[in-house]
Amino acid sequence: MNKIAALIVTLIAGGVLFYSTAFFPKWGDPKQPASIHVSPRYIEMTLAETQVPNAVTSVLADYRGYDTMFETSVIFTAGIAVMMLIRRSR
Amino acid sequence: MVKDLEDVVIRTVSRILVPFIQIYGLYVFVHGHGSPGGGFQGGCIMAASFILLVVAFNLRESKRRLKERTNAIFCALGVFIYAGTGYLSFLYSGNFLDYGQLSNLFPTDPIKARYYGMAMIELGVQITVMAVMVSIFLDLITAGKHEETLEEDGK
Amino acid sequence: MMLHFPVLLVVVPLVMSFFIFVFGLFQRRICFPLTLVTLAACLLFAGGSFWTVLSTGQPVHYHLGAWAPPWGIEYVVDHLNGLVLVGLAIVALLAAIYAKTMVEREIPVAKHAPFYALYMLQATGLFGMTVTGDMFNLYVLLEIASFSAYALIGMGEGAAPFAAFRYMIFGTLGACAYLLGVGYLYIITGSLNMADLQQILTPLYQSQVVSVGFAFLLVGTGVKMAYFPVHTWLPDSYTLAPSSVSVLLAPLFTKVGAYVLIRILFTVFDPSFSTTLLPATQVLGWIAVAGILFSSIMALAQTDLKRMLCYLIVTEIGYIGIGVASGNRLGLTGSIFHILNDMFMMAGLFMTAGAIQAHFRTRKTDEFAGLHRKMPVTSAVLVIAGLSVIGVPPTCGFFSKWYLLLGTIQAEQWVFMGTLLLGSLLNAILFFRIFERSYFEPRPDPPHLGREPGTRFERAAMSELVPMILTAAFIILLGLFSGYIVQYSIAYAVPKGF
Amino acid sequence: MTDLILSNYNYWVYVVLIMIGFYGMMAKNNLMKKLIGMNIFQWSIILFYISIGAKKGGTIPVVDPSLHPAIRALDYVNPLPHVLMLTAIVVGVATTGIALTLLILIYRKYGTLEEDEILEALKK
Repeated sequence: MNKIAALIVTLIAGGVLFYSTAFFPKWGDPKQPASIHVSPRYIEMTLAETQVPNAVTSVLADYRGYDTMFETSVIFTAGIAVMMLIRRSR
Repeated sequence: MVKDLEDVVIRTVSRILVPFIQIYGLYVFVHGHGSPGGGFQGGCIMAASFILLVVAFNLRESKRRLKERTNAIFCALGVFIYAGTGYLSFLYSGNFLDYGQLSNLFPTDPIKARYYGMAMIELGVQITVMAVMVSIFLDLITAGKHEETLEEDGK
Repeated sequence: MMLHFPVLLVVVPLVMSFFIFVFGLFQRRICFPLTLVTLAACLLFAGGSFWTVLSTGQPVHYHLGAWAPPWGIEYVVDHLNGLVLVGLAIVALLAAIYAKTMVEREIPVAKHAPFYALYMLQATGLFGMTVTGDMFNLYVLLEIASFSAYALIGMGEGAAPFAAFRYMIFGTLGACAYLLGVGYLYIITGSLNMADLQQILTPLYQSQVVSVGFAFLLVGTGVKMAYFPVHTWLPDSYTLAPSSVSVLLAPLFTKVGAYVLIRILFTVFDPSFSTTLLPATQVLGWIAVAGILFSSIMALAQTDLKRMLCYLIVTEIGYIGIGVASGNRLGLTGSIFHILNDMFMMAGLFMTAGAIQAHFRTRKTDEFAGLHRKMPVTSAVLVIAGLSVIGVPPTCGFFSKWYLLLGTIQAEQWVFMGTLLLGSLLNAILFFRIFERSYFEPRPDPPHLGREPGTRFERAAMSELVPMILTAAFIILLGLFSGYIVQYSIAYAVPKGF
Repeated sequence: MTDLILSNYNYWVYVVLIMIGFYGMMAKNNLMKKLIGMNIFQWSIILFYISIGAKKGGTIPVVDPSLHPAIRALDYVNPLPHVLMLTAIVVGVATTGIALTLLILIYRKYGTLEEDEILEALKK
């Protein structure tokens, strides 16, 4: 019963997702919106603005460094969560 | 829980490998600016070296190299380095995480300061990732009972 | 310094969380004062940012790392989230004061330091979700808030780990749906900034990719705010959580989710898209109708006070949904005001539930006889918060429901109006049953089971009573000053399309 | 039509993975299998994002300093999805860690990870 309901939901969600892929920009298209709006600056200006040749590092640590701080906090949260939940209190 | 393997080949090879793994972790971190790599990847590799110690030897060996309390402090230290770097730019009334302001603190120009600022925060990421990975792994394999497992190993 | 208040609001609790963690390893007593000081500072930062917005009438923008918005991350405080932020900060502070004795009672001493650290991270996540102007940043902060919530709930009694695991499955599903929605918007626009997205999306509203992404965003936030058909994680996890945790989580997390929903419906997308082009608000409204009826009846069927309150949260979220669905200025005013009011009402109710459990040694509503004589202040707060949930003037619940009602009348949605009234009626039955038990039922003699005979009744500590009284005071004050709040803040918070 | 399939088959793979993960998450009775389903679900979204970043003829986004003024964005893949997914990977790791901890706690208490058996034990 539960499995049939799950299967139906899965198929509906999958159908919607398949349907929407038809309207995506072509895969690997250099002119797709995701590649021309924000990201060119990261590639073209990374040396001039940060002196770091690796664009992934400069975006990770500088342009969107604030996200990365919370990424570190996420893993810190997980660390103390595991510590608190599982350690026997003495 | 964690069985002693008592195998000479495994023990010797891992003992030799551990420093190399750690140096490789540092290499990945340091070269994050110019090639694929960075704090997270480096931290994972560093953590792998301690995990190898637990697998090849026992819990005691790993704890001897990295104390539990030290590890807990390392968990927090990394986030502190990251956020602390962000706070530094407040000193010169810059926005949070504006590494360009670090040029007031160190003798560099604002653009090079961004380069060093990134190195600092990547170090923070590396420390936290390494410490937390080790901590989660040890907590999971011993199911939280570090002391009892240590005593079992001692027998 | 005033300039930096929006970011300090998030990074100060973050930094303090690991100070608490490290210092707590050596000296446990320092954890609680640090928590309190930090949350008091957060109240200052939230109030300061909101004051700037109110006095200048302009939103405050803060560029992190000094990068301009579409490239960097931006924090925005405007009339809408400024109000939510102040509410969050006040309730979080009151919940922290309340937590002091509760934590000593419920959490083993060795775990106090990680507990308070997670408490701070929870606050970080909630503040951050409210203040951010970037879609992906919101996802990361959502995950911080969720992780600390899973862990804090897992500390509870009985089957709490199981409830936390189920919450985690649902929560991850919601977060992933949200992430997928952000991805759909990103593939078609190439941007992650909310204000930027609104600009780029306007000519793209006919695209199917946008519609699917929108649907996924709604599903994601729906799970996180416990909207009706996906609320199933909520009752178990919030009932079994420790009282100190449910006081923080129950009032705040779902309300922040509701705020995010309004943000997505009316800021990221244009109001015309959400209300007419794709009748999303209508669908939300009809689901809310089903949700209100279902959860009100489920609440009536519960004998456990805390579980009953959990179903009430689902009902209240339904009211917010109805305000959104009426799709006009009055309804949305009601929704936004209800977000604020509901924080205080739920905080008050969960505080009393925790105190009753701790001192009266029962959560079963049919064992409440003689409650008002043993715990006069607690039961008074229960009455005030209960009346507010029902919607009796002069409590704040009346005013937000009044706006919601006017909104449905203006939209000529009679079913929504009927549901609002019926829901209030069901809530009234619910609460008057409890009031009757605790005030008018004669006290059984000898004292009922569940309390060991001969043990002395332990009075509620000041640290529990003070936040309760303050919450009750806020419930009434918000009602008395509702005119000012609507006139000076919410009137500007309602998006321009209305 | 064939053009459509050939151009976007990459996204189809992620849809299939999402369906597998979602079904496992919802329908499986064993909590560990639910967790595995959850991981597949998260990882498929990561694949989706990485596919967004791809550019035909692009190389890894590490620019050559000697080319400095003449760097063209067309020659390098989009770095932003990679960055976002690095965060998502960390989130996935953290989720798995906490979930495994909760599973250990559940197993310690009930001696089983089958959901129906736990619900049965709870009813008593």
